[in-house]
Amino acid sequence: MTWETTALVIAVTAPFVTAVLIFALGERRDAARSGVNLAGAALTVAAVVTAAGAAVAGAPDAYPTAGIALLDIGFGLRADLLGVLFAVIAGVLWLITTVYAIGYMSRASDRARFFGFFSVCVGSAIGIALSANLLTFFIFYETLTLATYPLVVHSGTPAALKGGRTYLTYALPAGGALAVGVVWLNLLTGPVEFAAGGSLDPALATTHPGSLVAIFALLMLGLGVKAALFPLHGWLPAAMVAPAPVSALLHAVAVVKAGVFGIARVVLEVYGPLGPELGVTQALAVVAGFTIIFGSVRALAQDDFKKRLAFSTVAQLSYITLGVALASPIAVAGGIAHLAHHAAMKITMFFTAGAVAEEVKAYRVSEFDGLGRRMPLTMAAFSLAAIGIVGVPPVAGFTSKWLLGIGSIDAGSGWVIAVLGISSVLNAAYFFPIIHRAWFRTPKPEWAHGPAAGRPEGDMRMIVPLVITAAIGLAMGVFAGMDLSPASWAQTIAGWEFPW
Amino acid sequence: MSQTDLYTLVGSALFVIGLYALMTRPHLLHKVLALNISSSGVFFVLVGIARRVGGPVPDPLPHAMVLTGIVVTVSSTAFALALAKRIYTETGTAALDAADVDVGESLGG
Amino acid sequence: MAEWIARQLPALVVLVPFTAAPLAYLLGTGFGRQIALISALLSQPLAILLAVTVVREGELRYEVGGWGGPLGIDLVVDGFTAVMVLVTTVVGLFVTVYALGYFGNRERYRFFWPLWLFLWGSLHALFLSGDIFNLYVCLELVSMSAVALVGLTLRREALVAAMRYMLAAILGSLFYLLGVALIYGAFGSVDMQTLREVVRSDTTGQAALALMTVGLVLKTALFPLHFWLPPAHSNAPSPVSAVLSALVVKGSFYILVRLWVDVAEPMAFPGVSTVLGVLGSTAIIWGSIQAFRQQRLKMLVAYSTVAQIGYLFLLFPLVTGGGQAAADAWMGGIFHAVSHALAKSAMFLAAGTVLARFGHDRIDGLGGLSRRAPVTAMAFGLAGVTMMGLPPSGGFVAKWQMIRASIESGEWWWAAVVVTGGLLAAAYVFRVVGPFFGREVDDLDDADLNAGPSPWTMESAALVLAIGALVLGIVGQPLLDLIMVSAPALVAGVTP
Amino acid sequence: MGKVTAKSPIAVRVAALAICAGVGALLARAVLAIPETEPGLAPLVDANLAVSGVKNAVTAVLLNFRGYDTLLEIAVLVLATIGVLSLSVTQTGTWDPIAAQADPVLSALARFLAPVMILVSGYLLWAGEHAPGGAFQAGSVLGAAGVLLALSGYARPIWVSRFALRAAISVGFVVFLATAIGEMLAGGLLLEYPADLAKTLMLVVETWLTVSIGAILISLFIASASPAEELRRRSGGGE
Repeated sequence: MTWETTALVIAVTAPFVTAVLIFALGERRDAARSGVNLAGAALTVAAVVTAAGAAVAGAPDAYPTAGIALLDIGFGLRADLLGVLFAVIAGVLWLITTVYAIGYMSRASDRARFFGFFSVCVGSAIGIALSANLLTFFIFYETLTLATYPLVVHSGTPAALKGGRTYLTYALPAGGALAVGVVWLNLLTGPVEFAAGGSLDPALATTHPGSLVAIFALLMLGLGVKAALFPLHGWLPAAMVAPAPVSALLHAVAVVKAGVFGIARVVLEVYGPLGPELGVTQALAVVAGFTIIFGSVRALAQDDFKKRLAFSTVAQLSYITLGVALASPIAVAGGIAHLAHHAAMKITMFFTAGAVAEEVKAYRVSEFDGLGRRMPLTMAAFSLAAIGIVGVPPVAGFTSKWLLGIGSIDAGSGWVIAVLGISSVLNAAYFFPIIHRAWFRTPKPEWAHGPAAGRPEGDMRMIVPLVITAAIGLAMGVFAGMDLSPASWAQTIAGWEFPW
Repeated sequence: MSQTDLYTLVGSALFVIGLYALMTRPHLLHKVLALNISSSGVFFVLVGIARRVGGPVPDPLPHAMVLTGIVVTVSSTAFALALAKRIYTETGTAALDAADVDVGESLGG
Repeated sequence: MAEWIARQLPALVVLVPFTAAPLAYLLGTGFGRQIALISALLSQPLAILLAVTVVREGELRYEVGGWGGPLGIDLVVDGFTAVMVLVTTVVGLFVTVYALGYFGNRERYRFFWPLWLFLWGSLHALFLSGDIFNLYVCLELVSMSAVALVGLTLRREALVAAMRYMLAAILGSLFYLLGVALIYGAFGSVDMQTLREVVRSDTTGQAALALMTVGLVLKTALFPLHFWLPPAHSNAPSPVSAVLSALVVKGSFYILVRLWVDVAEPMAFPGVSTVLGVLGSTAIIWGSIQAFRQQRLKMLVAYSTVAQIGYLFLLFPLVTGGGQAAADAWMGGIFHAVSHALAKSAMFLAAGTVLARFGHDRIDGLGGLSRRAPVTAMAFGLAGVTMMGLPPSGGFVAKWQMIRASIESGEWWWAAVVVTGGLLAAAYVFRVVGPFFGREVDDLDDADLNAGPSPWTMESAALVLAIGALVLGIVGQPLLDLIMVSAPALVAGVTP
Repeated sequence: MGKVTAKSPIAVRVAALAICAGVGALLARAVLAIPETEPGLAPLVDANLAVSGVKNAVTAVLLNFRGYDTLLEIAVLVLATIGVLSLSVTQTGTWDPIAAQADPVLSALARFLAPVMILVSGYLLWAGEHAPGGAFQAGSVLGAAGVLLALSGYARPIWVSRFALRAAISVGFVVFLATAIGEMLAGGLLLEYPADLAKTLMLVVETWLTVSIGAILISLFIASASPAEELRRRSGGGE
């Protein structure tokens, strides 16, 4: 086994091993657990980065791979460019979130269970990123579904259990649809490996067009739930009962992006040119476009801060889906770049929600008046992220939207420009009032003079991570032109994806 | 009608009679007896089959099977009876369902 | 020595538990425990060796008495046999370890050890037997030891459940024996290998097969003949429940598969396999709905067995057509039997721990279990993943193969049943597991203040089995390969 | 004491009748279709009888050709006994002599019959080699003798200890197993009797089986008996 392959295997297994150790350590050994967790996360990041380095060096046809025999497809891992991009995002943000979560959960109960399942989720997300074929992808995808459940219901309140039920009601039938789709596709074509430019035999478009369309529909049904495509998005706002680190890493990054990442794999690396030929990607683009507008409008009406963020996520995820569906290298680059950009910005916002809720017990937007005085760093980071999502340069969101816009013209889908425009206005309409309230409204009397003298504005284990993620978001935008920035990485990937 | 036919038909009839009693008789003792009748039916069929060899000496294999079957049946009958008796001791009745016990008499014994 | 073991391997697999059983009875309680553990440990290498040998050398045939079929009785080991012996041995080991903690040294339960060893040996004998009359004796051994184990607590409900089980089991055996008699009458042999050549689809042959099928279906508790299973499986002591649901019902299923797919394949009529498939599908739906409606945990798990048995019967319609679909259905059905065995025993053992520690198993009273008994809650939850058939569990691989087979054979409705069944399983599993994460309820007070936490052996036995079922979906390929070793012609795609 | 109804509801009976009619018709058709002459395995048994170690074909099948069936069948018997013991109130199988009404006539009869029965049992055991008979017949007579003794109050001394009971019940199966394993150790297969020793070994096995079967039958009888105090209670407490 080469060094790169070892790194690939470690990247996927380290979080699971971490989880087992956390469960084994039990509830009371907090220090040991935190140590194991941080060490596991750091090891994962190191492994992912190593694998990523190998992927960059080996592209497009010397990626590190590993696997064992299973069914006729095999359980296979591969570090390709698209995969390691997602894996790096998940790994790095996990490390940061762990620090945040140790602070956030310091007074909560059932910490072993929480951190254990959290690690399983991250491991599944990285597994999803590094899956070499559809079977392996599906295995990690469903593991993620299950491992998320205990986190959604973590508080154990009736509301949490209800949110958990809602989540499963969406996620499990979706898994069933995905399973049938995957089996059927494997039968039709033989083992479905992911390959840049699509792995399906082009002849199938003429011999089995009906089956291919039906399979695509089944796959999108399965992946669309996690990607929160309308009308499969309903679980995401309901899942906001989860603790903040869960909302931040899982419901802004790992889980939901597993869905869009899967869509990207299927559209780009399975169907490839067959997608536009069969007309299925066009349909997907329309659904994504509608979801963007729909999510943004719903976000406007939410007073609950986390719910507003959740609906914003619904809309933003569809940017990625839309970019992938547009069948233009530039749009695809925009979509994939947004995968990274949105991750950094939205995690910052959810970190904010958690920090604010813990520190000043504010949960609703209407309670945010003058919060900028009380928690200046936090709200500054939030404002930066919000501006980025709206698409104001130079923060990251601008770059991806820019690429999406150009890509849509390139793909001959001018209507997308209108969607992007309307959505940006709506984004501004639901985020700027928060910024306005935080900085320009009169604060509550006890907030007027900032944090108590000599005390920080909150638990620094929570503040520092959100400042870092905001900075990452900014950096991704400012340095978008540099070689290994997500934007240029995405463009490289998009280049490979379109040999046709 | 050959000897084989006679035995196998009688055996079949016994099997069915036992089956009917098993299904309709609520009393556990009746049920156990019903199964015994059914198993006798099966043994009859086997004995009948053993006669088909043609010669004066019947086929030893079905006979051996019957002997084995009898021991197995005796064992399971003994066990079933012990079970029925224990149920009677514990519940005061020898039926599976309380519905099969005549109303008017106390269940407690 | 090694050569001797290799030669005598099939006999040794049967003899180890059968020798241990009378010794455990003879030497009494204290020794019974140790003998059971020794037998369980000795069986492990033998079962593994058996599987390895089959993979290396193909079908093994051991002529008991040196006569060989059809005069004598052969022990036959192909991939299917080896897999069933392996899963019996593994589940058996952990059930034994669990039972050591569960029954302790209590004199009242001294009969558990010999009865359990007899049951274990009988299962091995059943899986290895190549003779349909010998299988009748094995069936009776399995049933009687199982019934005796159900009644072990001497509680009223358990005794009545045992009686119901006993009557159904004897009747099933008699139907089977009558079929054997007719087979011998018509074809002059009870040796499976000989029968494979001579069996014809004539009046007697069809009637014989019909009778045997009814008897075995009754013993396997396929809907609508499942009436005896839920009370027996839920009222038995939990280690026994685990064995019953995990292994015993699969014994009669095993014979059914042997008969239909292997021996009497020439007379396979599609009508019957469709009926079995439809009954299986009904069992999946009906059993799952009933499971969801139960108030007691062990009843829920027992009805889950009724449902999961249904999947096994989808094998029949799916193999009928032969070809790749048959091979996939074969692998899927047997793999399901294996993963269900691991997961279901884990569930019953976990339920037993709950019952032993908190004195009840009302589902409403299990809120907050993941805090009070995290290992047990985890074991139950992980086993639930297999019930739902989600990856990475073994249940997933089984369902994958079944869905494959149904798409391949063009009978997509079986796939619909498989998926629906998974979702229904999710409903009943999460009905239990959901509240584990909820607020603690007062009902979770230790029943006996001196009881304290359960012995770690009990909790970890359940967890290990559940983890085994879970990772089977990733590391299960060797098992799938083993299942296909010397598979019946219909399944292996070879025309004789 | 609840009395069990004699019959099921009419609907159950009609359904049962329908099922039985169906099964009966199927069976009748099937048995009549059995070929008139089908030698089965009889020729094969005949051909190998000479090397089986016994002269009686049924015994040869039971003990040699299909000895494995018989081994498992003994297991059934031992198993059932353990099962019955696990259900008996005393769970030991020891006889409570107070329960036995010491009837002088019965007692005298037993004293006369028991030795004869034991003798008959021995004969049956020995005869099994060449004529109908064998361990089961012998064991049954032995068991009957034991039951008779038990009923007449003599059984008590037989079961000097629980271990003796357990030993008597399991000795046949254990010896059978030991023989089978011994044959394997000697280089043969399971239950493969060396031709020269076949007769001796089978006789040893049969003898111990007779003892066990007798003991088992007695235990089955005794274990099911109600304990003395329950008998007294039921008969109204009077003695």
